[in-house]
Amino acid sequence: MKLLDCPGIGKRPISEFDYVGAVRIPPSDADEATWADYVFNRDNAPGVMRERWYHRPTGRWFILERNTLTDEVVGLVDPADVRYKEPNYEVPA
Amino acid sequence: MPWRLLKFGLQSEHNEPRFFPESKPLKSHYDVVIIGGGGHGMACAYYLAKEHGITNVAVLEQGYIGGGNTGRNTTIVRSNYLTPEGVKFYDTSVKLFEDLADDFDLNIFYSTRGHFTLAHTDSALRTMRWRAEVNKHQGIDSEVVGREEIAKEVPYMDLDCNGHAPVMGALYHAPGSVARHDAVAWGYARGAYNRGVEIHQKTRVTAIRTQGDKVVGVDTDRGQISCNKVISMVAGSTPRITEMLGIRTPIEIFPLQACVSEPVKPFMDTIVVSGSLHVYVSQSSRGELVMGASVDPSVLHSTRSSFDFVEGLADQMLDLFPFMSRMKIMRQWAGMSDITPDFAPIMGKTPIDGFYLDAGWGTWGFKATPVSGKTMAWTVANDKTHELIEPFRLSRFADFDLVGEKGAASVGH
Amino acid sequence: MKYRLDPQPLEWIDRRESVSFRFEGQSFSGFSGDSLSSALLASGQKLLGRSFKYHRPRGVLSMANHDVNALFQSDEATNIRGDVTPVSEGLDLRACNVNGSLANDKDSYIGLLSRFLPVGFYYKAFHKPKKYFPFWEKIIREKAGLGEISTDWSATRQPKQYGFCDVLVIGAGASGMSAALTAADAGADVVLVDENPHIGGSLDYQLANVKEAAAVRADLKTRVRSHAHIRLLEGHYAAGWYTDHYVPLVGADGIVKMRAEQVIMATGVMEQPSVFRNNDLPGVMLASAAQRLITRYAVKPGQRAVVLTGNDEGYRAALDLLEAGIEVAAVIDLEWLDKRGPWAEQVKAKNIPILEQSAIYEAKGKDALTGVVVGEFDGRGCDSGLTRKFACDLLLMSVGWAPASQMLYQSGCKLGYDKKAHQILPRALSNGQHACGRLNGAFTLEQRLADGERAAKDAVAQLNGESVNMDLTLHRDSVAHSHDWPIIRHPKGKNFLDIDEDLQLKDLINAAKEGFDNIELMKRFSTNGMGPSQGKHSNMNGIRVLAEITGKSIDETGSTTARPMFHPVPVSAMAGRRFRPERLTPMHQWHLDNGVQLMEAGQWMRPEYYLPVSEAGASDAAGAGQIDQRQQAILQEVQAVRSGLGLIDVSTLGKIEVMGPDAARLLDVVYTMTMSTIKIGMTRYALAVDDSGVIIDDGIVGRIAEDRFYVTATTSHAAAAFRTLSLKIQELGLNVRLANLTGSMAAMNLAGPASRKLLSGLTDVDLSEANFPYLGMREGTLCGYPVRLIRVGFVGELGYEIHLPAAGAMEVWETLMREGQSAGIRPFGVEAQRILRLEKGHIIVGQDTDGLTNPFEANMSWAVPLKSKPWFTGKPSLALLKARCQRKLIGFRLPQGFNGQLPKECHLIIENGEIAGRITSIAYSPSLGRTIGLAMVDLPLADGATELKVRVDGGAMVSIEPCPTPFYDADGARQTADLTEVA
Amino acid sequence: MNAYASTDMSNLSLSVRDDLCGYLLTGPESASALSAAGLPLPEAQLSAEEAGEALVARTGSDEYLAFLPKGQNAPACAWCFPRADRILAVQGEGWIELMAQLCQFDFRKMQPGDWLMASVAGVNCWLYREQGGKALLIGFDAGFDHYLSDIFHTLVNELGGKESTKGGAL
Repeated sequence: MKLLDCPGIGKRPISEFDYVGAVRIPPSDADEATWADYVFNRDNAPGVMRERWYHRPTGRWFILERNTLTDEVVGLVDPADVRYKEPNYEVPA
Repeated sequence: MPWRLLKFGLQSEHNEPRFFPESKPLKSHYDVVIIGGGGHGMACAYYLAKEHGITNVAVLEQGYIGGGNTGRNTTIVRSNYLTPEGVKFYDTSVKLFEDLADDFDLNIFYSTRGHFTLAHTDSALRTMRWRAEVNKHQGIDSEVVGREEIAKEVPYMDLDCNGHAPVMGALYHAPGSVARHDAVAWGYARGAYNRGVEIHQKTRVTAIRTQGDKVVGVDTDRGQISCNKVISMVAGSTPRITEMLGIRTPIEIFPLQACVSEPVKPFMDTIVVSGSLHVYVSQSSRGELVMGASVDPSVLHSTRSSFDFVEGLADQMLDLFPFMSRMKIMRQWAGMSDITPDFAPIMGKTPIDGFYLDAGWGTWGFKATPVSGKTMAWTVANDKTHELIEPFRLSRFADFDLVGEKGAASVGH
Repeated sequence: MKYRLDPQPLEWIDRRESVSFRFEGQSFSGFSGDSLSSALLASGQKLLGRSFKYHRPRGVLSMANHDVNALFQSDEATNIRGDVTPVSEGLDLRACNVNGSLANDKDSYIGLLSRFLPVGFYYKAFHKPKKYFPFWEKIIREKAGLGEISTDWSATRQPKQYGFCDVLVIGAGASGMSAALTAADAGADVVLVDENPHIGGSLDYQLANVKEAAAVRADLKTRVRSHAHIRLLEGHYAAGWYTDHYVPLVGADGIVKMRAEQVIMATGVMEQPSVFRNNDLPGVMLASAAQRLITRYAVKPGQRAVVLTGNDEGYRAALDLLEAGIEVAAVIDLEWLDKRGPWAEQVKAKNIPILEQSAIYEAKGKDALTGVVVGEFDGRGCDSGLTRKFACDLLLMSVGWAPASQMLYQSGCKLGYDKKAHQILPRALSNGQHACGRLNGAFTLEQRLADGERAAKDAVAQLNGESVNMDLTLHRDSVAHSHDWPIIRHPKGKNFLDIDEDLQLKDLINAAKEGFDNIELMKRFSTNGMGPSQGKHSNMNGIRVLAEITGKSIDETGSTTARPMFHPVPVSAMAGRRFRPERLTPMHQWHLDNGVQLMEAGQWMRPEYYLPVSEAGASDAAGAGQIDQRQQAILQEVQAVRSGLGLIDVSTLGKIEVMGPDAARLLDVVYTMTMSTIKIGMTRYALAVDDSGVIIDDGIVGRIAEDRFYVTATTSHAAAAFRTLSLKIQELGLNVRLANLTGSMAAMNLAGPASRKLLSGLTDVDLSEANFPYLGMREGTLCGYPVRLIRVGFVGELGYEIHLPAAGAMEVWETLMREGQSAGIRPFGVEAQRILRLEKGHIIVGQDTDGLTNPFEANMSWAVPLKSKPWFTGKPSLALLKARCQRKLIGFRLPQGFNGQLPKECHLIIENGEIAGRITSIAYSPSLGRTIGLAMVDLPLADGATELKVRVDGGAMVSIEPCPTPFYDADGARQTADLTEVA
Repeated sequence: MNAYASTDMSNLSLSVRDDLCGYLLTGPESASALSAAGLPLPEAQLSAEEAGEALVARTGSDEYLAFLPKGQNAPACAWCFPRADRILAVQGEGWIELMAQLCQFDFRKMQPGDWLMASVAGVNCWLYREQGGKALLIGFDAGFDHYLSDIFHTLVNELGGKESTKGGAL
């Protein structure tokens, strides 16, 4: 059982977390193709990904950098670095 | 005593022909290159040669034949899917499976056992009826059965699940079968090899060369090849291939684990699957219970095993089969499932001319081996997407036209 | 004939306690501490089993659970491993997979047919003609499998335990004990584990008669047992290595799941057999097996022995046999004497004939070994012309070792073949992983002790975060302890490579000939190493044979993936204690006392319907079938709500307080409709879709203050709803606080025309229509408790959803039930609620919608403000999907008094032979006196049709009449609601 | 099957702390509301402090859980919500071995005064070791009371303690 080492809670078993997937930021003024790419396509090759993990017992979020080939957690991401505003979107006429 | 065994006895020397070619250098050009030497890759090569007379073909396998997901699944063959397009596709596969042993002259132990998908809630039972109705509409033998019919066929199962989420009914799919997965890949490989196809193991594709948006060749760790048609049939390794061409797909790779028990005398003649308990089980011809569950919760490009998988499986199994507590788990392994948002594959042409995709096989790839080989061979031969796999085109996501295989979302009241 | 030796200094048996058991119908006895195999051998029973394929007679091979020759079953258990299962009083055992009895197995003729059953024969036959395959398959399946099971066995479960330590040492032999002591002396918290019931390993059974070892052994054992920093776990094997040094230790009474910082593998080596004709006869065993029998169980493995050796250890075994009073007829050395050490000198000094450069060409005997044929051996083959015979009933094989390195591979370590040592040795270890002792090529006692110390020092350094330049070769022996080709061909075969799977040498050669010439394909086609011992005594020889055939090196040939488990793990231990979290509402006890029929909703138990005690008794007597009784109760509950008063427990709903300056902005992002415009004291329907526009949940948002909202979500989506809200807060950096009140607040819905009247007498809230309009939300007190009242419309009657802290719930519920008697109040459950909401045409997410349904298909385009709202989750997708709506949810009804076959949910709508939709909800509506429902129907059919055909069970077609919804109280006068609501 | 040094299991016992009422305080005013009620303010997040019979844990930048003796009124603060926690207390040397079957945490490292939030037998719980090592408190949503109390009773019975009577969830 893999351990995730997170600030404040230390090393906790992965079974206490929900994996919510890679950080994805919705594009602004997206045309149909760009928006469909955002909704469905993924950066799916093995490599270091920034992922969101939710620790259920504390209700806390952690953004970890994990190598999806070796399963090693190689870094922690400050949520402020991936913050975004509601994208604007005009409904095409 | 079948006469074939008599022949073995009377020969002084064991002179069975090779299944697969000796290792040979790569030629500089092939008409078609198939990446991936698993069941799908070998089937495609087989049908290209057999039905389209295209034999200047190379199957490139980075490991060994059938070493990917082909050798790691729990060998179930069925067609009781939800969408009409899914049901037609898998039913074609089941029909092809039934004749493979004759086509190959190889016993793939295709054994029709009947397949129960258990429903533990009324919302699950509704989905079973939906699948049964769509199946029957296509002439496929699937029916919702109640506890009594289940008890008749699987008398040793505790329908009350030890008092927690009892079984309310099931989708019974009589044609549900199991087959020896390795033998399927070996049969197709031998059939392709005997028709002139080259099979290269321990040969890894490192790049796909294009001019403009047209394929012109492939680089491997054993040399360069020129070719105008390349098919990617690598399931769990698909993202590494599509990345070479900058093709974006919704595929995500999750480990899918399975395990076997120590072999015991056969007692289980049918296949039992429980959606909500996330377990499925059948007994192989060697006497081992082959068991699996759902994919791991997070992305990982690896076939490592985890202990919590077998713990969870053992715990849930005991609610259905109490006596199993005195059996032992002998071995566990994992495959890499290429999961798509709508639980349907991605097949056919791509934006790159001459590059074809056979991917998105999640947990439903083995049962599609024959039909995927056949339709992909037709698609490559005609450079036109075969109508059976039209609904599984890559562009469906950009068109917001997903396949409805996910069915009733697990959300229930 | 006496098989039990005099007391041995290190024996495990307790001679004061004899234990009797039955085997194959005969009674036997052993001592407490005997294993089944040792007790049987001690009574002269050499024949322990029959082989899997040819049903050949089999006896002890490894005595270490590295083979399954001794595999028994009883009425209570199956696949019992004789080598390592202790005797226990009253056991009644029989052999596995025999046809008749062990003594005369009717299937033993199969051995004679082996010419007709070459490797992979079952792929080449039985499949033509197709219809006969099931006949052959039945025969093959009956012959397959080992022990029998009984499907009547009850479930047994053994509790599991989490364990933690700094350094986990696996294997308590010389190097393991040395490592554990070194680490513990350095202050580390050490756990030392060994699969045997007693520590010592090969320090005991191999060096029992070596004087220098005695002092070392005594010292190590006393210090290990008494060290404050060492916890000793005997009788536990490590099932496998899992991520982050997570190692399950499996014992007879359960599993300890050990989490370590550092792991030291001191698991030793597994002795490998030599391959020669009839090398599987009872009486032919590994040298270490004989040593285990003598030292642990004081059992005499034979009377007159021959020892085949390719290393010093063979001579040690010969000396041990002599020590135990067993005659040694000859020692057959694959190489030459001057390669050997002092033990060989001692054997020579005892005038034991030593044949150099010789090998066993063939073992003789029908059901047990009677003699051997020895031939000259040039390192690659045996000259069948120049042979000598020896009569003997015991043949020891000491030709080499394979490392017990499965867990090194699992943790990502790199191993490679050392041409000098003829053994696969560790080359590069992954972080926190260490290996020492014979596993690492350290064979002499001094080397094992030193290597244990070295590994422990490396582990402690890594534990303290120091960098370590690890030199694994420091204490490796310069002399090889394994022969690189102990494999002798024989024209008549029966020279077994995998004793479990009955695989002869020619089977591997033929497999390679057929193209299965890499290690993974060879394994799968031949099944080498696929048996219950998973290749422990066959993988190494298999690699050597393939390398020889292909001319590649051992490293190039590679090895198959080492997968958990090291030994098969009982499901009872794996499953552990049964945890099924179950969540009850605060009013649960009342429900139980009032005839509730419960249903499971996720972890919650919810009232489905009630069989009021008084009536239940009555209707039982009237013999109404269980189903009618259920249906009758549900309809009565519906009528109670419609005509008078009903009360339903909805405490399972998600309940979330959303507070802070950005609260409205958060809700605008998460839900499709605009929440920032809700007036204080009012609520709005909250529809949630995902990025692709698919409906995932719905609920209600009520505004308490400018910066404070109260949000409800469906039972099954409550946790996900809270998680989504907290995710958006972080993603957008919003200044909002959340409180998950799902369990802290109870909730009940008082619905029915009499609800306002009843409530007004119990609360200080002004219930007048003016002050408390439909969809309003008011706070106040009820029976003295702080409450929130919400006028919701899900069931379509005048009603109030009452939310309050759980502490007051039972009292409020009982008060309402008591005070409501005069209005005919009745508790109602989920089933009645489904009918009530259906009469109003409200959807249930997950039933009327599926994994792809968007709001336009669910007839809820009013909930998708594409124009007026700048942004909400899924907006761009919905903007695209609006114009591509392919199907629509419509209402339908059946004629009044319809008595045909009723359609069911998910029956299909068929239009000129094609599927055109499905029924999503259907139920008899007592309020309308006819069956009504919802159906998802393809467009354009859904818009225009006046009649639709449904295919019901059995294939008959039933026609249904589309009609507008809501079916009941269309203008909502009864609740003055114009929007649909969900409780 | 026991990776723990042998301890005296006979004094293992389970009791219920229904003398405490839980409150969730969140938002900028929560700290001042606690101080106003004379309650301690734990300095680090995910830490707790006792004051007399009361216990206060800090679970966020400005979020606190306060457990006050029955009858003591709630801290005065707009965003303060009553919680329906069930609190069990485990006493006796064997508490570590008991918890080792339920929660993947090295309880040998849990000192008096330590606050932990983890999954216990599949239920999200908070755990607090009382000062002076009196007892380990385990708090969870009261909806799981029937389920978790059953499990703790079974384990205390099995591992040799006294007090508990109810049947097991095995």
